[in-house]
Amino acid sequence: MKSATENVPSDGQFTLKVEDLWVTYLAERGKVKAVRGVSFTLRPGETLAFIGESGCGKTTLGLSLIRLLPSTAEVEKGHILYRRDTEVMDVLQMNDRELRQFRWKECAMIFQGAQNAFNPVLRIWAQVLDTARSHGVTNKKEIRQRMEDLFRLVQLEPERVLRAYPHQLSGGMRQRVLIALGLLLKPPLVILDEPTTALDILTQRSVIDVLRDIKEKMDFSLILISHDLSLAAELADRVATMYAGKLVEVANVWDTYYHPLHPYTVGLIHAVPTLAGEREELISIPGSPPDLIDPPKGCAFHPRCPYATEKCRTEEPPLIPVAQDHEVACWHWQQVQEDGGQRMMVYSEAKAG
Amino acid sequence: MSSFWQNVRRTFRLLTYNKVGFIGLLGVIFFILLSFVGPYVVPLDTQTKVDKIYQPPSSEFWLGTDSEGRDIFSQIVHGGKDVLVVAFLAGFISTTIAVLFGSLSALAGGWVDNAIMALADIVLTIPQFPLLAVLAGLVKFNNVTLLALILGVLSWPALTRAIRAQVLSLREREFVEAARALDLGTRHIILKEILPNMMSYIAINLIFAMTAAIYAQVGLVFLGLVPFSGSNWGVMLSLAWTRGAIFYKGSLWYIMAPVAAIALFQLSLVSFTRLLEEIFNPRLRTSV
Amino acid sequence: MTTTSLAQSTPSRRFDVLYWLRRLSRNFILRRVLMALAKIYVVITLTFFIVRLMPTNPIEAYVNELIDQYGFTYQEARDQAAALYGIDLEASLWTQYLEYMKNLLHGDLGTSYRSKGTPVAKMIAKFLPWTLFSVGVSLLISFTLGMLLGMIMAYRRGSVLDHVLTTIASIFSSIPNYLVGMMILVFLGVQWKIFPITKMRGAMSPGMKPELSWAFIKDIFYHATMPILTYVLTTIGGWMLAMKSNTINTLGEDYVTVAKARGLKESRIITSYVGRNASLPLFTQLAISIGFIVGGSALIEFIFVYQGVGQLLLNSINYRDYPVMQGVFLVITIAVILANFLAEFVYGWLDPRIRVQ
Amino acid sequence: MTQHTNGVLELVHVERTFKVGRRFVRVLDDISFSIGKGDILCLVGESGCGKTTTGKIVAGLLPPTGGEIRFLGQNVWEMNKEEFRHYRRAVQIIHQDPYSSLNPTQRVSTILTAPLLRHGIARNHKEAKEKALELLRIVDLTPPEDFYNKYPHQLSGGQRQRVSVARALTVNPEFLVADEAVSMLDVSIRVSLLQMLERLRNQMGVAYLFITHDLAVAKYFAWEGRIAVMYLGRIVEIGPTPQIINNPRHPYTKALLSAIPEADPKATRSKERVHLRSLDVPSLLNVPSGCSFHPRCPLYEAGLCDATVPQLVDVGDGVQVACHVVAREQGVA
Repeated sequence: MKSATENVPSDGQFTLKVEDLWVTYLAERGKVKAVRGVSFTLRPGETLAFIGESGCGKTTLGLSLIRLLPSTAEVEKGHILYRRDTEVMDVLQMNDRELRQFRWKECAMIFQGAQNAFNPVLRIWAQVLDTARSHGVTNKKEIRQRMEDLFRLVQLEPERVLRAYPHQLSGGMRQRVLIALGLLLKPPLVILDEPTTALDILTQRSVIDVLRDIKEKMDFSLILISHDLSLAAELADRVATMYAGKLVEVANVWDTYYHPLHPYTVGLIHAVPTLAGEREELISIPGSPPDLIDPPKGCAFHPRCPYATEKCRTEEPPLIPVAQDHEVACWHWQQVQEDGGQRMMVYSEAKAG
Repeated sequence: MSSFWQNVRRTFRLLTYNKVGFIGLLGVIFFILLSFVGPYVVPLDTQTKVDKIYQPPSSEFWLGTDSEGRDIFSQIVHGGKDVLVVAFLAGFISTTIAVLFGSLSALAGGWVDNAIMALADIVLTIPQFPLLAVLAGLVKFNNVTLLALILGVLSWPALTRAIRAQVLSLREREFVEAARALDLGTRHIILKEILPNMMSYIAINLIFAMTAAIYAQVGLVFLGLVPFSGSNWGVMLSLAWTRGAIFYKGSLWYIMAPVAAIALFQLSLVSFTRLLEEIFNPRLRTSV
Repeated sequence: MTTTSLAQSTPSRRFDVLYWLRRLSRNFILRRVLMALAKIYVVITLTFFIVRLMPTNPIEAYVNELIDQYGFTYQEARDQAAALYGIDLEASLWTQYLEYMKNLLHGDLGTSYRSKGTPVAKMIAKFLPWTLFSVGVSLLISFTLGMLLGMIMAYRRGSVLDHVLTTIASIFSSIPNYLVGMMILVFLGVQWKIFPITKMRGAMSPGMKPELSWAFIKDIFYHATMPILTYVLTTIGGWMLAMKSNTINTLGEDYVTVAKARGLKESRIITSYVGRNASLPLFTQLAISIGFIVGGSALIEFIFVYQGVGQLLLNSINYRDYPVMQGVFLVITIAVILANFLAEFVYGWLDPRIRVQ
Repeated sequence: MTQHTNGVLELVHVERTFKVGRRFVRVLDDISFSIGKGDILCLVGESGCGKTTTGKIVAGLLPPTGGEIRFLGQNVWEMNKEEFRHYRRAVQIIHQDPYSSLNPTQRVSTILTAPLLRHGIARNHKEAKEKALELLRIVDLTPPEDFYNKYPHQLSGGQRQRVSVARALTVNPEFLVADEAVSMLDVSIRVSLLQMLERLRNQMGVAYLFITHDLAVAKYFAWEGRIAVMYLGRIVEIGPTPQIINNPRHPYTKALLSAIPEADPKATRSKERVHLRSLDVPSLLNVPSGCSFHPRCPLYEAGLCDATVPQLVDVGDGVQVACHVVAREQGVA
């Protein structure tokens, strides 16, 4: 918890500060501990990406930020502090009215699978109006003007799109409509959950370019949640790597990709093939992610880690700052730094062979 | 030996996994025993006893007596067999037709598909109960099989359409494609790949077809459109109705006994369907 | 992609409308109407032969009745019957069929054998409104109420209310409706005397004039109370359970989550996002259930002595009154087909995805 | 690099149309390629380009509506029963979705022993079991006894894909059609599956038709083989993988490669983009005239590209490209 606060710039500015967040799901076999004590700070105007594989808790984390968890989930403890100007509020303490106003006006969350993000029986315009009216904006002309501007920004024809039903738009178009709609109320915070999954390459590219473009033109903080490491590489200022419900490494984008210090991040980065140049050797991380109903003692990654020692099996490593803009939760990060993650690669080959 | 008991315990746990379904199963077993074993234990009371008309339940007459002083319980015991047999036969016939026609329609395609679907469409358009009411005239005295046949032959179209849709979607599934690539043969694909994935659906629909058959046959018998006589829940209903259930307070047990028997059997069947899902789904089967 | 200016797009859109109209008439509506007509024709033909295949013809039926009820000798009964009917049942089936079809094309449903000379159309006109009235009102009540309760159950799923309603719904939807009718009659009418059943018989009180007055409306609702109660009780469970599961599915849809994330008012989400989408599939089921209930109305109308088409059908079957039987079949078939059309229309109107395809 | 002189499996001018409503949609047009023993051919392209249909035609699950598919020089759809059976068993398919590619009602044991017993590869159940356990070991599901009696739902996505591969291996195939076989798996699992497939090629000489939308995966897996880039039912460029990836010629290939984001912040942010003239993908119901890429192509020349369909021509380095402009510049038009 302390460490997260230390990373905030000296003036103490932040848009969002999450402290020791725990979220569980009720499953038939028991409680799934999906998010286990996550703390981080989102600075004004920055893009923070959460990466990790399926089941690591990143989507749960995203949903809990705007309290949209399914009814089977529960926030066990923690704080989600949101700051606007001088006012700081805890999202988890908001009443229904405050929460409704917080959603979209303060924090717009753009979901994965925008294929299905719109009510199929209402025209886009009706859904735009719904959104605006719910937040007290009733001037139709003004809404229309703003929406048309936003649509042009995301390279859509305003006339046609506003009149259309969702099914008349392609997947890429719908994704861009949702992004534009997300910016309608000029929220200071935007969360993108897998914004390009299921889109074709060229469409995906146009969405990425649109995101980068609006990020430059408008002033908001962005949280990006994705399993796709290349998307984070494109857009993020800082990257938070999640494993088994915890943040294992939080670093600026360059450190994450070129000098990762957590063995898991090392494995993840080296599992993705790149396009340029010769064929490189890739590694796969042996074993599989732990069962979050009964996560392993100590560091959750230790059963798959070549650096693991007795300490890793018993004591949980805290997320500690190790350099400017670089935090890592590993007892042996110095070893990783020394050998550049070599042991991880050798280990993976040995296991695969 | 121990593995035998293990299996027994596992089966029991599986059956009791869904409480409502298990109660339904017990109900179904109860009615089967009552109707098929009961008659050997409880003799049918046919003796008119003028002094014992419309008696309330007692230790002698568990469910009271009817308008001629006869034991209602013995009539219930003897009156279930035909109802159950017709229900099962009709359900079986319509489900079989539906599975055959539905799969054929989906797998053959072309004109066969068109013909079957057109036929189903027409049968669905004819008002069901009125048509049954007319066709019931063909049923000779107490002819259970013919009644079941008529009921079964008229109630396949809805399920046929559903089965066809299921087969069409299953046929496109990747594991079926893999089976084709492995050259496992049409027989294997139908019997081992497609059918097992529809079993719970088919079983559940068999039960629902049975309840529909009960609805129709009892209704027809009650209206006097099928010349059934003797002990049969439907006949009991009809007799109780015409002999004063709507006038005389004392006839409550006479009319309510068959009503309750039919209603409870229907309820048991419907509840039982909840268990079928679990029995046929390996996901649930392995988790208990 | 070129952008068309507004001036250009207007005429082309008008052309589009014409084009679509033409396509629609050529493909959709006309084809549906032709299909419907074909179905009606097949049903007429089938029933024509089926009713005539029934054992005992109208005369025998009457003869049997005279002997049974009035103690006539066979010869007396036979003479009486022949005099009353005066019809030629000896003509070949084929000739009868052609004759019937010819009359039907002129809109003539024939005349009843039994109530000699009474046009079938007139009899149906007398009985049908009551069935449509009782079934229509019941469906309206059970459909709207069922949807409402279903949504409440979905929103409160897992609660005591949900369990209680689910149990009641499952019980009432699995018991045959005529048994429920009997129970209502026996308990509410005979045992507890809440309903004065002899007064409530029939479709309206004797001497009541059909007119648009409060007294008349009150009277017909009074007489239809028990049938309506029965229909509602036995159908509402189905709607509740269907709506509950649809609502639960819809609540899991992305667009509902997104609507919440957009900060929409809960009331708006419940009505326009959840309710509207969850109820869509129910409209197709509505058509099916209309057919089922009208077809099965005979039992309920028999129990409550309610003069609807079901009663008419039963009587005609007993008398082997062929023209009336066929008339009833025809009317019910048309009702079912019309209901299907209506459901499709409503569905298309509610769901833009269907509209375009 | 493997040289493929005479392909064991050949597609010759294959065309495939489907009936949609009353119209015919041409999903594949003039597809020709050949795959030899131990070859890897990677089909890449966006959704709707026809790569899955090509895979099904290669696996004999779908007959072409034009052209021929030949196995050992013989037209597959004119074979006699015995020959067809041989071909059918020689080409197996691995699907994308690990959740629908295994029958949920069958245990792994049934899934693996059914083909073994049916084709007499194992004479009895005991032998079939032994063989099945061996196959599980080959696909790295060890110890095999742990997996033999499991139902698919008790396995993870990666394990299911391995069972799919083991099932395909039951009939000792010479070719595997892998249709997006790794795209639904998590990255850390993906590589080990690819490595396993590669090992099968090295040890058993299995050839691959590897279908993917992910060019980086294609590069990794097919480095020693070839890549064919498809667009709207046609092959627009085909050649050795290093050539296609590092020296693309066709404007569509270039556009694709420049558009793909990479897990390398510096590289991906400084990449030069090819700007297309339109973002809209034409519908297969309405394929543009001439070169179907012309409405989006940055090299578009009126009167040339929209007039005639470009044919694949050799442009050196073993690469063939279907583009008028590129062909002219290479002086091979």
